Amino acid sequence: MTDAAPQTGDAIAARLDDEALIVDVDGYEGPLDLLLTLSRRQKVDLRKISVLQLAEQYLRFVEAARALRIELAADYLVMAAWLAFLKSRLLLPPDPTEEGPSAEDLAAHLAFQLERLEAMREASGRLMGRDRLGREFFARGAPETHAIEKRTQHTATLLELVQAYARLRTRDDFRPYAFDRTDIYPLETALERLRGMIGEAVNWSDLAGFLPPGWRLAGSRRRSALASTFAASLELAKQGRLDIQQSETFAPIRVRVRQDGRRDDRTQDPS
Amino acid sequence: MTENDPTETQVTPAEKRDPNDTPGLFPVPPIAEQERMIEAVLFASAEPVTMAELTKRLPEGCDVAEALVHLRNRYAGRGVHLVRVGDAWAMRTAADLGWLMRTEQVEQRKLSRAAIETLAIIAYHQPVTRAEIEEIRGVSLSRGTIDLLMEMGWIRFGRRRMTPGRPLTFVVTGDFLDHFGLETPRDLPGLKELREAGLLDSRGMPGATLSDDDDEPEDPGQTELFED
Amino acid sequence: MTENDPTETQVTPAEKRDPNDTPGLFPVPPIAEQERMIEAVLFASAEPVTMAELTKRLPEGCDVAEALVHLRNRYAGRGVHLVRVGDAWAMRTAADLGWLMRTEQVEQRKLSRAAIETLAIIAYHQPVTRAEIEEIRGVSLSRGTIDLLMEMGWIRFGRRRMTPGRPLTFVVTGDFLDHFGLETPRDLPGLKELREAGLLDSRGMPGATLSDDDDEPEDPGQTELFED
Repeated sequence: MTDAAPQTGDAIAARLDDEALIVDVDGYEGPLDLLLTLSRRQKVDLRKISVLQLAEQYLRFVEAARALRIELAADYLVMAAWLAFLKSRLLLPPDPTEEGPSAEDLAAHLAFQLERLEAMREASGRLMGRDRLGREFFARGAPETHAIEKRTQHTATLLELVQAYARLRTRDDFRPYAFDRTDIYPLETALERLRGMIGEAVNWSDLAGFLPPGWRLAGSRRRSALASTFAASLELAKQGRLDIQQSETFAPIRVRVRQDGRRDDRTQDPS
Repeated sequence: MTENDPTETQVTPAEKRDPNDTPGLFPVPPIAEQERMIEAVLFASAEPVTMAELTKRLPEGCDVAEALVHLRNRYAGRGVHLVRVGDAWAMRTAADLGWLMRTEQVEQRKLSRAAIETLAIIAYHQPVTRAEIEEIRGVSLSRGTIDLLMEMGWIRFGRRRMTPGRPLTFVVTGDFLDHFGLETPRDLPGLKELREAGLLDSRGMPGATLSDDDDEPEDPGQTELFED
Repeated sequence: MTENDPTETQVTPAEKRDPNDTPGLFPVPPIAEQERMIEAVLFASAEPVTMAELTKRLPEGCDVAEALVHLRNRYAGRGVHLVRVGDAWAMRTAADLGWLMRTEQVEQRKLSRAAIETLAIIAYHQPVTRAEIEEIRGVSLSRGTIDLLMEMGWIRFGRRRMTPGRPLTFVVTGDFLDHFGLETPRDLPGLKELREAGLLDSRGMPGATLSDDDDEPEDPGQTELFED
């Protein structure tokens, strides 16, 4: 540290504390958590906390981290920026032309957030500290089920239901109510897909990379998808949306979005 | 059907009743006998049994609520208690005797701090959206956390919030109540104090009225909370 | 409760008790308390417990035989009995109440994959025709699947579709909503929400379009599902 000014014992202790915090930064669950830890140093009720002082502590922490070349996650920096803004608002006389919430309102909200987080933390501690099933109290160890009457009852949970649906919907590029023949990948679909994806192909990309999932393995499905996707690329090239390149016969066909070709879809769609 | 039978006050959905039941043919058992029946059913089950289920199992005309009161008194102070879990009832050993049950103790899954806090937030704020949980903790919620709590059976989806984006909400389950020995979510420790202190209010950043805190679940999270 | 019992003060912390505890250090609990302990142990144990095991588990100096007699008397005529099984003891439902346990014998079986997928499609797409279900699943629908779901009362016929052939449609029922704790089918979480809750198989991250995964850029179908 470069600060050469004489320091009181407290200041040194505070600085050492800050460094301890920084070393520990992975142990914090985000900026709010860190702010809560810092606020405990003021040793006052959270409702009476000095947000200005807290903002200064936080900013000092960020600065110290920077000096130690410790990279902080983006959210810590976003918080720092906000606190710097809040600090300046708190220090300067209010600007009557300024709209929106006052600095005091913002500070009060931050204090509320800290108090709420601390309350939830205490609550979770109390919750986990309760007598718990299987630890302090127990259910019947030998539930009785005489096999007299057998009846099969099928069960399913909501989780199973939604997962089944998700499995279906992510299995393939399914579109509801469209009656495709299996193993045929229509040109329209290929065109739609390619049109949606080509914008990302700023660099030359292998056309095969645009095949839809589920259609990439060798076989008739791949052949169909490749043919349609190629035809779609020709169509888009004709519309001036992309460039096509093939270095030699049978070499991979590569495509790229045409940089100056961004026109409105509706005006150029020939269909 | 309850509508037809004035003696049958808090009975189950009628469809579940066996159509072969001949109501009124048999006299209603005395209350002591009803109590015995409920005792047997609850002892036989490791899971809490709902009032509806008890009513369904007992003969027509039984007063399950009344019998439960008797049963509960009978077991007060015993090694085994009658406990209420949401709208269900179960027999559970007295918590002060846990030390005797070392062989039965099951290893409690060690939960991360994030999971524990998320669980507490859901319990105390329920129904609560993902965005609200993130707002309270000040960090975005990792997917694994919700997944884990769901898998443990402690939380489930609640109703959608009727705000823009209609975000899903989370609530705690009966298993949660059972595990933590709570009769209802209202019995959460300190709930009343927290509510009175305003710490369970949904309060957004001043000025950020538009987004409030019911952002859609796709809200990328915490980085946006502190902007503008 | 024993907590108030002045002789009982040192029982609680379970872990600290050790079979090798020097005997006589702790006063022997009163017989009523011993009875309570045995009651809890027998209740929680998966197997009948022998006298020897009970003696080992209870604090030094307890009179297990005596306490068992008390316990047996206490449960005489109740819905649950203390019974002797060989040289061990267990709690058992009174034989005359066995009929109450009959519903316990229902064999719970998970719905087959075909059935749950069909049900999910009907729930998300209702009203939906058989042909549409087959189209989505990519396989033809067996009669048994629809029959099973109908029998369970989770689906029913909806209105005929006003298209050529006027095909029947399927919709989910109120029982379905009850079972899954939904107010309306609209409360079903969307794909995106599932993904965010970590409930989708993690087959790659969204945006990794060029890798060979199944993760399509957010699909437009979902939002349309619930528009009228």
